[in-house]
Amino acid sequence: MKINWFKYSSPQTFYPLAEKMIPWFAWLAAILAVAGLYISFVMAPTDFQQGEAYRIIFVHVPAAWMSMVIYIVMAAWAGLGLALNARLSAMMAQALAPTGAIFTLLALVTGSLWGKPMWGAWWVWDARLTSELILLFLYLGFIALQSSIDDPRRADRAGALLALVGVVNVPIIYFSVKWWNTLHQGSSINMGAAPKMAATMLLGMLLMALAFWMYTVAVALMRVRCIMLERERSADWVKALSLGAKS
Amino acid sequence: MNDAWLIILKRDLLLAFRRRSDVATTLFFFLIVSSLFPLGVGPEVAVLSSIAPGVLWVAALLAGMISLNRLFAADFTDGSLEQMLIAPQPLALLVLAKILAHWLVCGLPVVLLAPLIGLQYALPNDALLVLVWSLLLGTPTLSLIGAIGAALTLGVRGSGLLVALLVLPLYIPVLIFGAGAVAASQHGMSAQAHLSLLAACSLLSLVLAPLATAAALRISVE
Amino acid sequence: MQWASWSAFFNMGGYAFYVWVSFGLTLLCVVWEVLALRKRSAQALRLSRLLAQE
Amino acid sequence: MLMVQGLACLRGDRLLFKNVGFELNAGGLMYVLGENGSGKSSLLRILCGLLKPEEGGVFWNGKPIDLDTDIYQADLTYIGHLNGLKDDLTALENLQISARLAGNQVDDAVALNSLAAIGVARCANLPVGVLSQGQKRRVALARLWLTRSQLWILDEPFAALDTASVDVLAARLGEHMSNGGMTIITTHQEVTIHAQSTQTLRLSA
Repeated sequence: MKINWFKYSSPQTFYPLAEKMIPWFAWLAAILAVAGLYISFVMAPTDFQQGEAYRIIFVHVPAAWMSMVIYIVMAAWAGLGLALNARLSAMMAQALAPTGAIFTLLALVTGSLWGKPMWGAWWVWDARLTSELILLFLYLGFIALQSSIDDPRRADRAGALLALVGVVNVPIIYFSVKWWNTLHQGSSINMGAAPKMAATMLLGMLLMALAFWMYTVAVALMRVRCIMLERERSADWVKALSLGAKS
Repeated sequence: MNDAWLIILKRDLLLAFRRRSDVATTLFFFLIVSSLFPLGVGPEVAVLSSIAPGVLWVAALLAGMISLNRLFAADFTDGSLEQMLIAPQPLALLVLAKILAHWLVCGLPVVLLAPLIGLQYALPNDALLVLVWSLLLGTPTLSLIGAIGAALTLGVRGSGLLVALLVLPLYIPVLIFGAGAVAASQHGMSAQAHLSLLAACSLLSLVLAPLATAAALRISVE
Repeated sequence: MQWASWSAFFNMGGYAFYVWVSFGLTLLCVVWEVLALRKRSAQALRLSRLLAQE
Repeated sequence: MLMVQGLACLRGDRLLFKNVGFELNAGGLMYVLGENGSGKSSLLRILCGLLKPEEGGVFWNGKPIDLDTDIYQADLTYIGHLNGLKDDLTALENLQISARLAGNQVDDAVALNSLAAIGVARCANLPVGVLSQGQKRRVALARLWLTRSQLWILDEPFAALDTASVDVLAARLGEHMSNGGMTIITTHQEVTIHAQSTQTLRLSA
């Protein structure tokens, strides 16, 4: 007898579990963020080439990293959900998507805020920014597909398939954009490589990235709880919960 | 056994033949979109020929995309899709036949018409030839990837726009390599690398897309 | 310590706008996302309470 | 032999049915009855493998249908409430294509015979789009005179048929069962069909 672990880790048991986990991740995120900000603003030296503007990379690079990591994690949850017919992992994938999209958007906006003083233009078709833009489109497609399908089970599976197709395509897209960029003689300043990576800088970025990661976990758990409430609206445990919450 | 593949191909071609006007729509769309640019940009030959590769490729991309809705929608509403799903044949193979029919009907005419439009953009002969080659190698990928999007959005509200959102980002590598090939030949360089990459994309999607589309159809028909 | 004074810190070597807007927007997104999720959860609970009371 | 165990079906967040189980042997006929919306069509789609059940399994000759799919599908003919006909093709073309898709090579004469059997021979060369609802249904049902599969799953086959056609179809179903076939149908009408064994499954919402 094969036990479908995910199927039996029902929303009813996961809901309170997630509630207990959220504060831990939130506090971890906060502590890491404080440490990361301290390093990025106090300890990291001024870059002689870019001046203080380079400090933007302490949000930009971690946001860009997270946008990619979240897409891969999302696709992994989605694939797991598709393979095992597991509702919980499909919900996790759905819960991660908006946060991933927000980080992608942040990477784009902070990238262009960095680009303005460095390149003199708000937007430059640099390989990194362009790939990030396409990643945003992929996130939006995933979210749009899931939200336009009414039957949650079909939405889960269709979204999962799309995420898997996307994850196969991401390296190809990234490669093609890089190739396109070198052919068209892109920007002379490359964002990631420009400041000589001092160890403190790297540490700052890592801490910020970890903070974002913990934040992502906390927020995804919050969102997965919302999704559970919405999907199981007529289930007894949700009704009991809602009556107990505030009456 | 594998002649089920041929049956679907023949059936879809026959259906397209009986609805010729539908086929013409795609072609006209391609024609109109690519004729709008000179009106918007101005008739200077230098400008036109420098934007030509991109414009023609984007137009081909959009023309391929608007015809995607028709790929499975009719089969879905009249029930023949169900029958395909429960036929004792590998679904991916039947799907491949449908995609091939779709490409023959919507993709190939665009490939054949493109050099004429290229003339309007003052493309030199070499570049025209590369344009045809690049479209010939690239448009099958568009149909193959598009089929996944069409299958996923089957019977979903607002599926026409949704398909664009899903499929266009995935078309980007084809656009880059395709338009790049034409641009390279315009600048007197070899388009070999671009064309090889296009062919590689086609092969990869030929293997993976029918499987993904078949899975998507099973999800959508449930 | 990198900074001579608080005003130098806020001035960010003349790049104050770009740096502070970047970090500010990030903070804004984080706060907004958390608040939006709280609201969504409360709304879902309210709706199922209405369903339960029927 | 078709064996069904503990099926449950969820649509949206509504449980249509659970614990549905039965066995159907050669020569057996089964009626699936129930109100509209009780999940009759969903049950038939699960039996065809078009829909995945929330719980439970369907076994054909002892093997789960999602493992030996090709073998099962070769033994299966399903006519749902959609006819699966192309409006732009003639009745004859439609019939031949669906037969060949199911793996039967069929020439014109045989196909015409089966159209004649259910009384739509005159429509053979007309595009299906111009036919009436009842005629379309009969063209779809004409497949039953061509197929050699053992298990037939029919969703409301008698709807939109005139009484003469109902009798013809009932006779054809009886013949199928006497040859050792099996049929699962949903119907609203009282129709007598002869079978070696008859069972009824009632779904209640």
